[in-house]
Amino acid sequence: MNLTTEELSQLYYRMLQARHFEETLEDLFHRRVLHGTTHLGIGQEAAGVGAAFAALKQGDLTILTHRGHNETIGLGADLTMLMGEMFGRSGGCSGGKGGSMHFIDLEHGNYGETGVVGGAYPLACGMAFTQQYNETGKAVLCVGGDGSVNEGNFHESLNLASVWKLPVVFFIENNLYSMSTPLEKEMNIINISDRSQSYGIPGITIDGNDVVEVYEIVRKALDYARSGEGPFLIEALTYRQCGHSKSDRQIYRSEQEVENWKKEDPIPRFAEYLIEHGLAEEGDLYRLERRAYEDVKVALAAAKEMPVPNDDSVYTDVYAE
Amino acid sequence: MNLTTEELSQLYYRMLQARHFEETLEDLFHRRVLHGTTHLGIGQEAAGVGAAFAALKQGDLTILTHRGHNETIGLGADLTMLMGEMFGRSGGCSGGKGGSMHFIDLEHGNYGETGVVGGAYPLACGMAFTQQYNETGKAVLCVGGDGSVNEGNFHESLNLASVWKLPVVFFIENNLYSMSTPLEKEMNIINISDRSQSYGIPGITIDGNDVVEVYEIVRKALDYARSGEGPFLIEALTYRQCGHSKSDRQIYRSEQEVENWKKEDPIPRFAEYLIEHGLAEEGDLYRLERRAYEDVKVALAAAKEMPVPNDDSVYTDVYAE
Amino acid sequence: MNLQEMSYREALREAMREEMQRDPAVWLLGEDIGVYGGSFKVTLGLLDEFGERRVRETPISESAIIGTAAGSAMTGLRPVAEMMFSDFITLGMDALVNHAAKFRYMSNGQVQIPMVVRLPSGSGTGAGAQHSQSLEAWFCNVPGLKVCAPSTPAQAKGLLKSAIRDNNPVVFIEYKTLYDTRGLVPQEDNYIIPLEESYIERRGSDITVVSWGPALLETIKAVRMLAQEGISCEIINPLTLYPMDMDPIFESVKKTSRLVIVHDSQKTGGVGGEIAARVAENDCFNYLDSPIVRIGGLDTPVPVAENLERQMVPDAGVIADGIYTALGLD
Amino acid sequence: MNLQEMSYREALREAMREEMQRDPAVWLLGEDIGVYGGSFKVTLGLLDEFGERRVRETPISESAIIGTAAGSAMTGLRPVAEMMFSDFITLGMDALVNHAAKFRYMSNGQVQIPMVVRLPSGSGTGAGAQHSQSLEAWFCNVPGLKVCAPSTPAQAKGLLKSAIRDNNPVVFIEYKTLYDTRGLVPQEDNYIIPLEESYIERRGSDITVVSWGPALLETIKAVRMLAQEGISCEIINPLTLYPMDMDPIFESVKKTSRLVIVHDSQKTGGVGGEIAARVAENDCFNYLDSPIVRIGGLDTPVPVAENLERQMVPDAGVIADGIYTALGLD
Ligand SMILES: Cc1ncc(C[n+]2csc(CCOP(=O)(O)OP(=O)(O)O)c2C)c(N)n1
Ligand SMILES: Cc1ncc(C[n+]2csc(CCOP(=O)(O)OP(=O)(O)O)c2C)c(N)n1
Ligand SMILES: [Mg+2]
Ligand SMILES: [Mg+2]
Repeated sequence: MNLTTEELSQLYYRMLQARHFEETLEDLFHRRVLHGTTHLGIGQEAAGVGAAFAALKQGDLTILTHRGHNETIGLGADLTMLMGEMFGRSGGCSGGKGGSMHFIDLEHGNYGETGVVGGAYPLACGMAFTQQYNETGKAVLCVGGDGSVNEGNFHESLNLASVWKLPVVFFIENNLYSMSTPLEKEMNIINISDRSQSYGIPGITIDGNDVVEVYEIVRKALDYARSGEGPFLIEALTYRQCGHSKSDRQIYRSEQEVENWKKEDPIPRFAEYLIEHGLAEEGDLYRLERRAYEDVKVALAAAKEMPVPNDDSVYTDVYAE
Repeated sequence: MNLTTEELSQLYYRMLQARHFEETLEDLFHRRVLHGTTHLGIGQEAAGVGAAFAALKQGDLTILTHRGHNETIGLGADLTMLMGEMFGRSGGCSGGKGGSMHFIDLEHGNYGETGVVGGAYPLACGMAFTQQYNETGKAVLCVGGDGSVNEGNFHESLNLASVWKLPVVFFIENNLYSMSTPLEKEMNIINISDRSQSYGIPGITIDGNDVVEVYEIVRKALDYARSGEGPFLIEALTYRQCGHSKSDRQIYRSEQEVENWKKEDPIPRFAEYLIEHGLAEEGDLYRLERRAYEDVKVALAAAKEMPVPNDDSVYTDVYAE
Repeated sequence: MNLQEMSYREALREAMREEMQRDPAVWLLGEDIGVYGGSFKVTLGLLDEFGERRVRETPISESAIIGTAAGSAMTGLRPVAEMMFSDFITLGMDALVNHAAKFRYMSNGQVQIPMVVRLPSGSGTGAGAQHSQSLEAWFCNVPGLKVCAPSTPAQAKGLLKSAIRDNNPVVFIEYKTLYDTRGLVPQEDNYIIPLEESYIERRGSDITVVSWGPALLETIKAVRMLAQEGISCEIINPLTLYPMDMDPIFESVKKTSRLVIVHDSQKTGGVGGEIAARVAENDCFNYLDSPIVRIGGLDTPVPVAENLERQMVPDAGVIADGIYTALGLD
Repeated sequence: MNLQEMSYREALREAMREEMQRDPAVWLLGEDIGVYGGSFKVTLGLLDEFGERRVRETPISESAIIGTAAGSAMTGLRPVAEMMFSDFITLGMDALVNHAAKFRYMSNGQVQIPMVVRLPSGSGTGAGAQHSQSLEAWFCNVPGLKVCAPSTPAQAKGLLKSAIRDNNPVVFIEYKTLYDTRGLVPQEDNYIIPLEESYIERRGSDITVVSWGPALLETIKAVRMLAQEGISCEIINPLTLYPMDMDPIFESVKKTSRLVIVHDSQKTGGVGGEIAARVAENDCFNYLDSPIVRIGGLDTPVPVAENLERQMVPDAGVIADGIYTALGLD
C-alpha cells in the first residue's frame, strides 16, 4: 500500500468531514434554510474522497459533476468557504454565484463542478490536453456518474482522449441510479468499464466503497495516464444512501435495498479496516470524527455570518477584461 | 442463399445504375454544370446497394447519410427524379430543395439523407420506435460512415435502441476515411463492430465489397431486429475510390492505395461471381450494363428538360398546415 | 363553461392526458418522467394511466431524445418530449434545428414532424447558471419551428393541446416558477387555444404592454397599481412567440401610441427586440409618441445567491417605472 | 502602412499564423484542418508550419471539440476551434453556452476561457438547409460570449487577431461566400482591430445603413448606385455583433434621422431586430423621421436549387429599394 498511517487518518477524517458536511446540508435544505438545490453523496464517500485524494497527492487536476462535495472535501477544501457557497454568501468559494452545483477550488487543482450531466468529459480532455501540450507531467481526474455514460459527451471525449493519448482518468461512480432510473433502464450491459473497449483503453470495475482500493487504483491509473499511455476508465461501484436531490421521495426503490447498502457504508467499513490492521485505534478515530464534526459546525457558524454578495456583483465577471 | 437469379440480376443492374449515375455526376460537377456539392460512393456499391436491397425486400424503412446515392438506387428509385434533384429542378425527388445531400424517396421506404454526420442515428431510433409502437413488423436500416461512429449521436442512439429493443440495424460503411482522416486518427480500435459491446448488442464486420454477403447479413440482421431482439450493428469494409466531395484532391492518400482497392472493385467482383457460379452469362451482364447506362442517359436528358422550381416555392413547406 | 381550479403543472398534465386519450399516436418521452413524474412532476401519474408503451423513460441522452422524437414524428406518431431543464436542449439542437425543423422543407413537404419539446425554463429557483435559462429567442430564429409560452394554467392547457395537434415541431416553453401557480381551467373536451394568435389580457387605452411568462404576472401587478392612478394599460400576451401574431400589437399601438415590452429572458438578443423592431418598421411607428421601452432579464448568467438572482428578472416596480417612462411621467 | 492584397481566406490564415508565432499558447483544432486544410482551406499549410502539436485534427465530434477547447482555455491555452460548417455548432451548444460562456461567471472570475470558435456561415454555395445557416443571433443572446463578423480581408485578419488575444470565448462568424474575396490587408505586426468597436465604412448624411457580412458588400453596391442619384448614405459595420458598440449607430441616426439594417441571416429573430430595438428605445428614436427598415434573409430554410437559393439573401436592388423606402422615395 502506498499510504502512510498519517495519510490513512487524513482519508478517514475527510470522509467524515464530507459526511457531516452533507448531513448538515440535508438538514438545512429540509428546513428550507437554504435556497436552490443540492445533490448529496452520502454513502459515496469512499469513492469521492479516495479518488480525490489520489489526484491531490501528485498535484493533478480534477473536474467534477453535480454531486461533487465528497471529492471537493477529499481534495482538502476549506469547509467554511464551501459552506459559505451553499449559503450563497460572498465568502463562498464562488462568491455565492455558483452554489452547490458549481463549486470551484483552484488552490487544490479542483476546476469545479458542472451541473450538466456529461459536461465535464470534454472539459477534462481540454484540461488534459494542456498538460500534454505543456508537458507538465500532470494528469486529470474526471468524475462522472453511471447515468452520464450514456451522454454523447462521454463517447466523444473518451474517443478523443484515446486517439490523442491524453493524460486523463475517467472515474465513474456507479451508484446504480440515475436520479430515479435504475441501471438496467439506462443501459443494456452489466459493467460500465466494458465500454473502455470501444476506445481501446484500459477499464476496470472496482469496489467503490473500499477507500483504499479506490485510492490505489486511481493513483495507478493517474500514473498510467501521466506516463503517456493515454486515458483510463474506472467504474467504482457504490450507492447513494440519500435522495437524489432535496425533493426526492425515493419511491423508485425499496427501503430494504437502501438498508442493505447501508451495511456497506464505507465509513464504518474503513474504520474496521484501520483497526483490524492496527493502523488506528478507536480513540484516534473517535477524535477524528469529533474534529470533523467540529469543523462543519465552525464552518456553518462562519458561513451564516458571511455577508451576502454585494448586489452589484451580479454584473461582474460576465466577461474578462 | 436467399436470392433468386432474377434478384441477383437486379442487384447487379442497380449497382451499375449507381455507378453510372455517380460517374455522370462526377463529370457534371467537374465541368461545373451542377451547383452545390455531392458525395459519391464509387467503389461502395456492394455495400450500399446490397444493404438497401435487403431492406426493400421486406418493406423496411431506410435512412441515409450524406453519401446516399448507392442506397437510394439500390432501393429502386427512379433515376430521372434523382437526377432532377441533382439539377435542383422541380421534378426532382425533393422538388429541387434537397439536392444531392437530401434525397428522399418515400415510395421505397427511403426517408432520405441527412447531411449532418451522425444525424440519422436518433432519427432511425424514432422510426424504429414507430414500428415497435404500431407493431408493423417492419425494421429500419440506418446507414452511417466510419467517421460518424465518433459522434455522440451514434452512442446515444445505439444505447437507446438497445435499452428499448428497437428494430433497427445500424449499417456502417467503413471506407477507411472520414473525409481526409484515416481510420487510425478517428479511433483507437480496429473493428468498429466491437463497439456493439458497449450496448450489449450483436456486432459483426463483413466484406463490404461482396454484395451477396452484404445482402445476406443485412437481411438476417433486419429479421433479428424485427423479431424483437433489438438493434444490430454491422460494419461493412469497403473503399471510396473517388474523392470525398467535388473539390477533393486526395492528397491524404497514395495513388497506389487507391489502385490496390480498385482491384477489389465490387462490380467486376460480382460479375465474376455470377459467371463462375453459372448464375449469369456474359451477354446478360453486358445487356444489364447497357441498360443501366441508357437509364442514366435518359435520366440526364429528362432532368435537363425539367423546369426549375417556381420561384415562389422557396416559401412553401416551411410549415405544415 | 365548466371550469376547474388547478395548477399550471396540473393543467399541462391534463392537456397531455386528454390528448393521449384522444389520439393513440401521442406518446411521451424523457428522463425520469415515469414513477418520478419528471423533475417538476408534470407527468406524474401518466405512466400509471398509460403504461410503458406510451410513457417512455430514456437514458440521459438529450440528442437521442429529440432525434427519436423527430424520427417517430416523421413516421406518423406525435411525440411529446421533455427536457428535464430547458438548458439541456443545448444538447439536442442539431436534432431540433437541423432535422426536426428542416426535414419537411428539404423534402418539399413529403414528410411532416408533429412533435412537441417541453422546456422547463427560467430562473428563480436557485439552481444556477446552467439550470435557469430561457432560450426562446434562439428558436424564434429557426424557420420550421413554432414556439409557445403560456403564462396561466388555462393557457398551459389550451396551448399544449394545440401544440400536440399541430403538424410542426413546437418548442413549448414552460416556466418553473409558474408550475405551482393556480387558476381556472376549462374542462370542455374541445377546449384549445389556437397557435399563432396573440391574446389581449386586458384592455386599456393609454399604453400597450406586451409580455409573457412570469413577467406577465408582474406586469399585471404593475398595471393594477397604475390603474389606481388612472393609467389605463392594454396588455397583450403573444402566447405563440414564433411565428408571432403581430396584428393585435400593431392595432393596440396605433390606439395607445406607446409600447412597453417585458420579458424575463435576457434583454439583449431577446424576443422583445424582435417585437420592438416589428413595430418600429411598421406604419404604426408613425403613431408612436415616445421611444419603445423594452424591459428584459439582465444580460448575465444566472447566479445562485438569492439577492443576486432576484435581480435577474423585472418585478412589478421595475415594470411600473418602465411604463411611467414610456408615458413620459418619469 | 504596409499593405498586401490577399483573400479573406488568406487573411484569416495570416491572423492565425501570426498569433501562433507570437503566443505559444495558441493552438488549432478541428476536423480535417491539417493536410486537407479544412473544408474551406483556411488552415492550409499551418500543419506544415506548426506541426501536429499545435494543429490538431479531431474525430467528427463537435461537442468534444468545443468542450476540449474550453477545458484547455480554462487551464491557460488559447484554442482556435473550427466547425467545418457553422451548422454543426448545434452539436456543441452545451459546451459553448453552458460551459465556455458560464464558467467564468459561475466561478466568480476565478477562471477565464480565452477561446475562439470559427464558424463558416451563410448560404450561396448550393449546400442546402443543413450547411448554410448563419446562427449569430443565438450567440448574441448568450452573455459571456462575444461575436465577431468580419466582411473584408483586412477585417478578417484584424478581428481574428483580437479574438485570439481576447480572454473570453469568441464566436467568429466567417462567410463562405467571402472566402475568395480579395482586399488589401495591413502587414504590421501590431495590426489588430479592437473588439466591440463599430466601424463607419462610409460617411454620409441622408440615411444610416447598418450592415455586415456578404450583405455589406451588396449594401456598398447599392449605396454607390444611390450616390449617383445624389443620395448620401452612411454605412456602419458593427464588426462585433455582441456586445455591440451602439454609440456610432446612435450618433449617425441622430444625424441622418433614418435607419436601414441589412443582414443575410433570417430576418425574424435576427440581430437586426436587436439593433432596431436599441434605436427605438433610445432617445435617438426622437430623431427618426420614418419607420426603421430592416432587410434580412428569408424566414425559410435554405433550399438547394439555384433560383431558390438566390432569393434567400438581399441583393443590391432589394437594399436600394429599402433605402428608398426609408427615405420616403418609394
Ligand atoms: C444534460 C443533463 N441532463 C439531465 C440532467 C438532470 N440530472 C441531474 S443529475 C441526473 C442523474 C445523473 O445520474 P448519474 O450520472 O448516475 O449521477 P448521480 O446523480 O447518480 O450521481 C440527472 C438526470 C442534467 N443535470 N444534465
Ligand atoms: C456533424 C458534421 N460534422 C462534419 C461534417 C462534414 N463532413 C461531411 S462528410 C464527413 C466525413 C464523414 O465520414 P464518414 O462518416 O466516414 O462517411 P464517408 O464520408 O466516408 O462516407 C464530414 C466530416 C458534417 N457533414 N456533419
Ligand atoms: Mg448514478
Ligand atoms: Mg468514411
